[in-house]
Amino acid sequence: MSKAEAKPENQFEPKIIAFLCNWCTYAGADLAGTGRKEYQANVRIIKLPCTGGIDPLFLIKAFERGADGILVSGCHPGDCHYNSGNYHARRRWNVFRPLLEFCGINPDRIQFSWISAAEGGKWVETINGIVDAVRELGPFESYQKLNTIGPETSGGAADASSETG
Amino acid sequence: MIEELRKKAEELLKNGTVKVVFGYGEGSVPERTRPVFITKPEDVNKLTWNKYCVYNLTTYLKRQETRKLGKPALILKGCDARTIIVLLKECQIKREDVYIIGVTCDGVGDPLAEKCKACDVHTPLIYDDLVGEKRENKEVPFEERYAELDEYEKLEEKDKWEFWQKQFEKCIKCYACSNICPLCFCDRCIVEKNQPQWIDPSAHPRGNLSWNVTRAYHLAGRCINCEECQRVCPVDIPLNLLNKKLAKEAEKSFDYRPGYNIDDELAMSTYKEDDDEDFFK
Amino acid sequence: MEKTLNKNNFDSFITGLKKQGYKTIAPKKDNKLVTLDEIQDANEISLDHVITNNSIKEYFLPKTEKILSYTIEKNKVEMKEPEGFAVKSVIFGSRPCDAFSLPVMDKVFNWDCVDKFWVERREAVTIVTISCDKFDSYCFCTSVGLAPDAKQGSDVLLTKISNDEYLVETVTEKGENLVKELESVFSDPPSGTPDRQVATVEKKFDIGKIKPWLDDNFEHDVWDEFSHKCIGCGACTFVCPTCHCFDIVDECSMTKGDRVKNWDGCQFKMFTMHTSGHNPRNTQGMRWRQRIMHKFKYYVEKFDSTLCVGCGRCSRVCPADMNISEMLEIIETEAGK
Amino acid sequence: MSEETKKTKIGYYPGCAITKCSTSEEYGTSVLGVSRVIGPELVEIDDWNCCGASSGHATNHKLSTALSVRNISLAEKDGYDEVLAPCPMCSQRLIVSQDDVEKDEKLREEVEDAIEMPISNNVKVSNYLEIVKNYSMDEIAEKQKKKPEGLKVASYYGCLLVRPPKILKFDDPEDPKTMDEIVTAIGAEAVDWEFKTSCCGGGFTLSRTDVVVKLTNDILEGAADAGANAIAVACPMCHANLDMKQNNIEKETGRRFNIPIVYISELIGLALGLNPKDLGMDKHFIDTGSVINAFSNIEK
Amino acid sequence: MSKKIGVFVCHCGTNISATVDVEKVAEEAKKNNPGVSYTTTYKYMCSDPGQKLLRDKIKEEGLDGVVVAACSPKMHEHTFRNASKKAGMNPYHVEISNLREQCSWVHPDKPTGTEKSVDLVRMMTEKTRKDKSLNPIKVPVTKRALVIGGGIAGIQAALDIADAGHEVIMVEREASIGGHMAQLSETFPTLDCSQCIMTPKMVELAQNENITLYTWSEIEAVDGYLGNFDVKIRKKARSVDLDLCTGCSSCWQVCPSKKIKSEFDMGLGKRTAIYIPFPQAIPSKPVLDREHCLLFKDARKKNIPPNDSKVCRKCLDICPIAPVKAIDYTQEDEIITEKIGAIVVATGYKELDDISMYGEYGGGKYKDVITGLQFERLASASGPSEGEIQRPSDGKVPEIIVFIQCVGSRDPAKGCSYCSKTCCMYTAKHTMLYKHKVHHGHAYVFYIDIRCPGKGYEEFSLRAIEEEGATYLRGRVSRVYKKGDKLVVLGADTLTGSVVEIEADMVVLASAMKAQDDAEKFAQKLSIQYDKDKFFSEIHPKLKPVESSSAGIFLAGTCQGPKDIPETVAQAGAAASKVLALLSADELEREPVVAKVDRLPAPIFSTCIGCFYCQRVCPYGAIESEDIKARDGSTIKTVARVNEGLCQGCGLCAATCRSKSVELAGFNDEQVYAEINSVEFN
Amino acid sequence: MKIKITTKELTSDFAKEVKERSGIDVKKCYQCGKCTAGCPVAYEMDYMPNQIIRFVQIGARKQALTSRTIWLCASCITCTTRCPKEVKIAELMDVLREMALEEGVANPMEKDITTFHEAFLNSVKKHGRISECGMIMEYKRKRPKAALKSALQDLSDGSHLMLKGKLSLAPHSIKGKDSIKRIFEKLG
Repeated sequence: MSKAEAKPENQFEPKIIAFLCNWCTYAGADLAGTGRKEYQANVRIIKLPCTGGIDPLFLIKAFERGADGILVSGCHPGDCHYNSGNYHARRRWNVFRPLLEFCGINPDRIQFSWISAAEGGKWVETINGIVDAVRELGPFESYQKLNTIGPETSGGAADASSETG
Repeated sequence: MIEELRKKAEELLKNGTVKVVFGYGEGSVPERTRPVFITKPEDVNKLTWNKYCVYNLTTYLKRQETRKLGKPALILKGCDARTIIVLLKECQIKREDVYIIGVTCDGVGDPLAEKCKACDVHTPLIYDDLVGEKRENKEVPFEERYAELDEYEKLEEKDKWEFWQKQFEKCIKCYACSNICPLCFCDRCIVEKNQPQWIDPSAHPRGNLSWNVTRAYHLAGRCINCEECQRVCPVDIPLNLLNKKLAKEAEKSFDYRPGYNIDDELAMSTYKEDDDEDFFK
Repeated sequence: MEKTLNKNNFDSFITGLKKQGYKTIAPKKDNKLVTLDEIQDANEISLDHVITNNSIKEYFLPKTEKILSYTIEKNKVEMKEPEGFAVKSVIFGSRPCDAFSLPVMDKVFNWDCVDKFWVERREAVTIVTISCDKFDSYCFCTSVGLAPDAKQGSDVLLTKISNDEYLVETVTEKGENLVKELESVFSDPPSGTPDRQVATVEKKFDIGKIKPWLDDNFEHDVWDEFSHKCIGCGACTFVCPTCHCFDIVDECSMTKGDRVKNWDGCQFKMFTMHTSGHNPRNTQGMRWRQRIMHKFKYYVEKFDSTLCVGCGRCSRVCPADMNISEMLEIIETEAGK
Repeated sequence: MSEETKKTKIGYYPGCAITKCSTSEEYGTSVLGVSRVIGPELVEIDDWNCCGASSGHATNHKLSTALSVRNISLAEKDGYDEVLAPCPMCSQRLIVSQDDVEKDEKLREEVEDAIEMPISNNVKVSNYLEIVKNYSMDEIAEKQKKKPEGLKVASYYGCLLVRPPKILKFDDPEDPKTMDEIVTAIGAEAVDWEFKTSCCGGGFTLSRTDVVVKLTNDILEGAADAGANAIAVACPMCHANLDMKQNNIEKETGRRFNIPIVYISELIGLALGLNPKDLGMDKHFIDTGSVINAFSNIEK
Repeated sequence: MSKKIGVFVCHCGTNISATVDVEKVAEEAKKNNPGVSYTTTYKYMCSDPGQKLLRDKIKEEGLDGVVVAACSPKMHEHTFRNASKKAGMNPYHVEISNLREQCSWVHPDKPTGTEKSVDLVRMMTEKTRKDKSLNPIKVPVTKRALVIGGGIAGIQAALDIADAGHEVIMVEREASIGGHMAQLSETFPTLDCSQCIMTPKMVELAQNENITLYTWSEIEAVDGYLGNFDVKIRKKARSVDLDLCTGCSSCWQVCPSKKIKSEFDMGLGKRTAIYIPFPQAIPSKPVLDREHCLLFKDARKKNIPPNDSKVCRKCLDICPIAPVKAIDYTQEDEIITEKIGAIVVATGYKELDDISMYGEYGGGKYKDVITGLQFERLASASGPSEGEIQRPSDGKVPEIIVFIQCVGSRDPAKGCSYCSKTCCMYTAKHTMLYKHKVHHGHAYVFYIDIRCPGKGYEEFSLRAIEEEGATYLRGRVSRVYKKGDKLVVLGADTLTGSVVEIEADMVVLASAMKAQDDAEKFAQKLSIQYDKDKFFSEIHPKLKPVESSSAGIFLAGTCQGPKDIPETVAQAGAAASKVLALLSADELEREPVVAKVDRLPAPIFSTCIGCFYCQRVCPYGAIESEDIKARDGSTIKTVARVNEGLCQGCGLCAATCRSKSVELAGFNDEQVYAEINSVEFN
Repeated sequence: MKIKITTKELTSDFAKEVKERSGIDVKKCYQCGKCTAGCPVAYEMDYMPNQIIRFVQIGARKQALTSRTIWLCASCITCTTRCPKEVKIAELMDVLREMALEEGVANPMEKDITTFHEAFLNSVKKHGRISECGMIMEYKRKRPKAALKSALQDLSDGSHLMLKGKLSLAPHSIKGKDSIKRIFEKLG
């Protein structure tokens, strides 16, 4: 997939942050490496013991820091190293995802998957999938715009008062 | 009914069952009431009851100032009493430490508050004493209960974003929403944690989005939609839409509505093996 | 200088301002609220209200404002101060109480150190006030020594004299210049004494009795009793035109950051919280007392003026119906005992 | 059978081999004749075309996919949820093509372009055994008029009813049972034998007759060894090979099997008391008289 | 005071440096990351000189934080933490940037790989800046081991531990220990009799004073943690009092239900309803099969207590024990609880027995198509035919046997991709056993590859071909069908490029070694990981081959993957030695990656508000409640507290806590924040 | 036989080409021979099915495409069904046939078969459906020898069919003939 030389020039390269559980998906990503399975280099991994340990705040912060897409991935249901961590995580995303959607954030910017330690191939597919999907969506400009607290002026950027005075 | 309330309050204060009665009193203007805290039997005449009694008085259970007044009796509408069930589940109160004077209610606010439109707790589900005539608690269909959301859910993604950005822009980070909320009872709100500072305290678009989303998320599966946050918002952000959306998702996905049954597991601290995961890849 | 301004000319007035390079801020209806907001043309203006929901202060002291930005490189920090924050503007249609808050606050921002953000904005903004022709039960400007047609703080004061005519009085040189710049939209002043349509706000308490009582009653049951219903949200301080506390925080990622000045308020529990966990104002009663004391005792002692303009916003907005004038009436009664 | 299933209307795709005036028209005739009695209602898809089996996929994958998919899109246009293709070569081609375009977005685009119709792939394509099993078993029991005596039937499925199993998802590819169930249901004996899914040589009828003769010989021998006195089929190609090549076999090996090869639809038809002629049973090479005569009226 | 961080970039030979410009990565780390005071690259960081370099630089440069940019932390995090510890630095200030598995090996384009590597190093540098010193948690040890499974692996492990002087509890779910090895006839490559080497060990175990044996028992629940497990064992109702019974055999001799398929004989032989699985069973005392017993059947039918049934009762009547009989129809399951310090899981494998998935081979359809283990029973002197090779259908001695290898192994289409490892050898053995017993017979073996890399294995399999005359055909079989009383085997010989048709008398499928049916459930019960084939996973394939993912639980034998006997015994010994190492200490050190609820000075005490969501979500019941008391004894507030002994460090509580009053050491709020922050896409 | 491997011959990766065309991954094949063992036509083939896969695996393009085997495959899919490695062998034969035709290297010894396919498709192209009679006629015209070989037999078969009213001389044509033609133009 997407060898660097095959890349069209000026192609938008999405920035993806992946929150992975240590036992399954992180190991799955390692396995992809052991199997020398090439995939796109747009992902930065943050390893946690369990998907159950991912607070939605992490995702918000990742977007604030400029992520165009986020991947949350852990063990398949029933396979959690901590028995039920992924089940709790899944509940969280069951409400958090619609909330973001309701606020106008494209749900495709956050993807959830189960990738086991044995699924190096699925890891590669998932990464290429999310990178391609987010590339299609384009940069998350609407969110990134929030990051500038006004130009060189003051106050909330979107606040009329900021340009007053 | 007012007389009945006053009599009940007087009796409870006199016989020492409670030290204070949280109730409603006359407000600055006729269209308002205000919370009153009656500690002396002779003050019970300050109590009133009318359609402007919108407050959810359970919020005073979390405030140390009003807690200090001693064991309270609370005058609670059906919706407010749902809060008690959640607070009990979340170990914030003990049942024996509060006395509930339930009032039956046909709706408050003028015009009628949104929360009353699909009310199915005209008679409180939990109380020690009930004042007013018992009403039938007829369940309102799911769609009807969340009908308010329809027009927003229908919006295009871009319009949703614009709508909410316009709303959040207004936010001045006064935190009235969380201060009034009976279920925002953390000693230290996450926004007050500054090492690290997950949520920017500034009232700029970034901080406002993070705050409002997080506030709503923290109420997922807990909020009983008393709409107090929305009522008190000085810049008129329709906060309850977010809460309602989450309530809808929790009900849809987990078949759970907080504050109805003390035996139900709290939605966000449990799971089912067959919880929806269609969105997983 | 006196002129008249016909309602029909609001349009050309606003267009004129635009042409002259002013940004215009005026009351604007947005759903349930009327707020001072930037407008593009005159039909956006809404004058059918007692007072705007937000106060004039946010155009001089914004709710959040970057006062410094910096980039961090290895062992090196580069800082940059913001520029261009003061934009030539006109605030049109603010109320006299709001306008008066500006000279009151000038004192605090020019005291031991000069706050350039405040001062530069003050210079850049011209205030065109409209006298109040109506009021509500929360208004108490007359009790703190103001009037519905008070001129202090305004550059130009408009007073309704008929259904569609306003008497235009310039108060300052800046105001006079503004009127001159847009001379064509104004008409000559009316001959004779115009019928000034100004509301009559009755006095609620005697301000003279307040400070002496406060001097003696730092400890008093009334503080706690009155504030039991307070939920500590601080909305009162944020809508108050004279509350001016702020907090400074740094917001940064790994390589860059902003130093930001945000509104803060004495009603928050965290306001006085020490790192140790100790909190000298540990109860809402103490915080409420602080608010009253600051406005009617400490500020008076320091700057010789009450830090309250009687606009009543804090009472209108209070989720628990805490009413400041009611508090002051209680004090008056207590003082009379 | 419930009212609901009675109303079920299913698109009918005969395919070239069993449509009127073709080599295997008796299969089509009997399928339609039987369905008129026991349902479901079959309505021929308007303007259907050849699915391309077998030369199409053997030499040009895209072309054969387009030819197949065109029929599915036509069925969809006509509003059918399900299509019956009694010929297994057709049903297999249709299903595999559906699967191909579903899995290959690029192919789908090319095919959509070629057939000038969109593909939504919501139509379920079924073979004849599936249709009988899913819709008509109760009806057969209800409306059966005749029962065979001493009829030992070897159910021969051939290749394409069950292969490739991962895509067709029909019955056990090594030991399918559906036809045996139907055979048993009408009261004949289903013999257990080993060649249920062995290949008869299929499309080599004309081009490599020698291959077909060898393979059909094995199958017929298997059936004979198992004691079958008839072979039931549900495929025109299997029928043609097994029916027509018995002469060739005799010429080459000297052994005459003389085993009647009957369509399963014909057997059902006989059980329902339909006229053997209306079922096309006079059009076989090997005389079907012994089968027809095995059936006698059920005394009620 | 900011940390002094050293960044060590490993070339990993050329594994990393081939596609990552390691020099540039080091340079960028130094240039851009505040706090980085030293950077270097090194060929092999994990090597001894590499570790020495790390230790030296920590001391020389006064580093108090280290980032090693190398392979996956799963490989050498421990190595580098240990090295840092030796240099006097708290090991939890070491973080690993995964440049190999997650960068150089997957991104062949050098600029891309380098760019990503720079980011990865920065992320870990930032995390390191927020690392806190952590100290191992000490927990006491119960000096008693549990061995689950009484096959050769369990027996070996139990004996090794017991011989070292520690108590062992063995739980076996069958009526006798012995496992699969007891079923085998002879063993490769020496062809010595399995029973001859197995039964003495079984007896030794039974007589060992340190070992308590629970047969006909299963693990009900495992709670607790390393060094302190609480194990609940279900002793299934045996209907025979083991203390009273002498194993006199009267009961099973009189039992009228004689036609029950013997599990031990793989269904080829028969047994009674009250039975011992095989003559050398340990304990040599029967169990009553309530499923098939006439009395129990009657009781079930009439819905009455078994003891009230008047049917049969022959076993009870004949039991010579007096005054209380050893047979007891009223026995019920009993749950016993044991305190355990360490666990060896030796639950073994299951032979692929659902051969009906091989319809093309007539699996499950033809009696004379049998599995490898069935052949073992046929060939065994103690088997149903007393060692005569007779085919099951008619008892005829087969003159042509076809052996098909890789049945259920190496067959992804049927859901099993791995090699079962033992079949090549046991098939070679089968041909020999066959030839020894049927001299005129012919054995044909269809194989894909012959895999015999053990000591003496190659010679053994060649012996089968060269000396014993088995014919090996290189190819698979596609079809087996019946023709008369013969089985026609349709196979291929790819070496000649032809189809081969064999008319055989019997077909033996070299069926795969599969995980136990309930492996998944069992693993969940123990909180250990398992792989896609449901074999239990070792924590590191090379360096920690017997450790499971749960501390204190070790793996032995085929529950972890296909193995032959020598390998099983070796692994059992290894597991035993791990247990012994654990039990030799009075206290254990545990990784301090545990959660903690914050505690602050008065008047706040803790920001925890006591909603106990953390308690509800904790999978380990590790959250307790604590009353914070005033001097007068009154409760100021009730807050959560983590029991460090129970906490496994999943972080569920931390993510659930709305006020973020709980944090997970090693992944605390600031560390995660720093990592997210450092991604710095802006 | 000798398979020559030189840099010239290896310029294209045959297995990869096949995979790109069809998605069939022959590299998965571990040469167990189960396909061969079950193939009903293997006895007639010049190379066993597993050997054809082997040709593709090692890049022996010519041997694979010019083999008779690919034409003798009856598409019964037994091999695909039983393949332990899920290699779609029958479908591979389709692809190889397609490639052989494209490159004009189809084995002349199996011209009977290729001509049959040609006649078949021509009939579909013309009418949208098979005109069995027309197809047979075309086939016989083009392969007179084959026809001769079994002339008598065929004649008797054919006449018998016609006698029973099953073979129609008039072609079945469909309304959408043109759309079928366009399909052939685009993909044929």
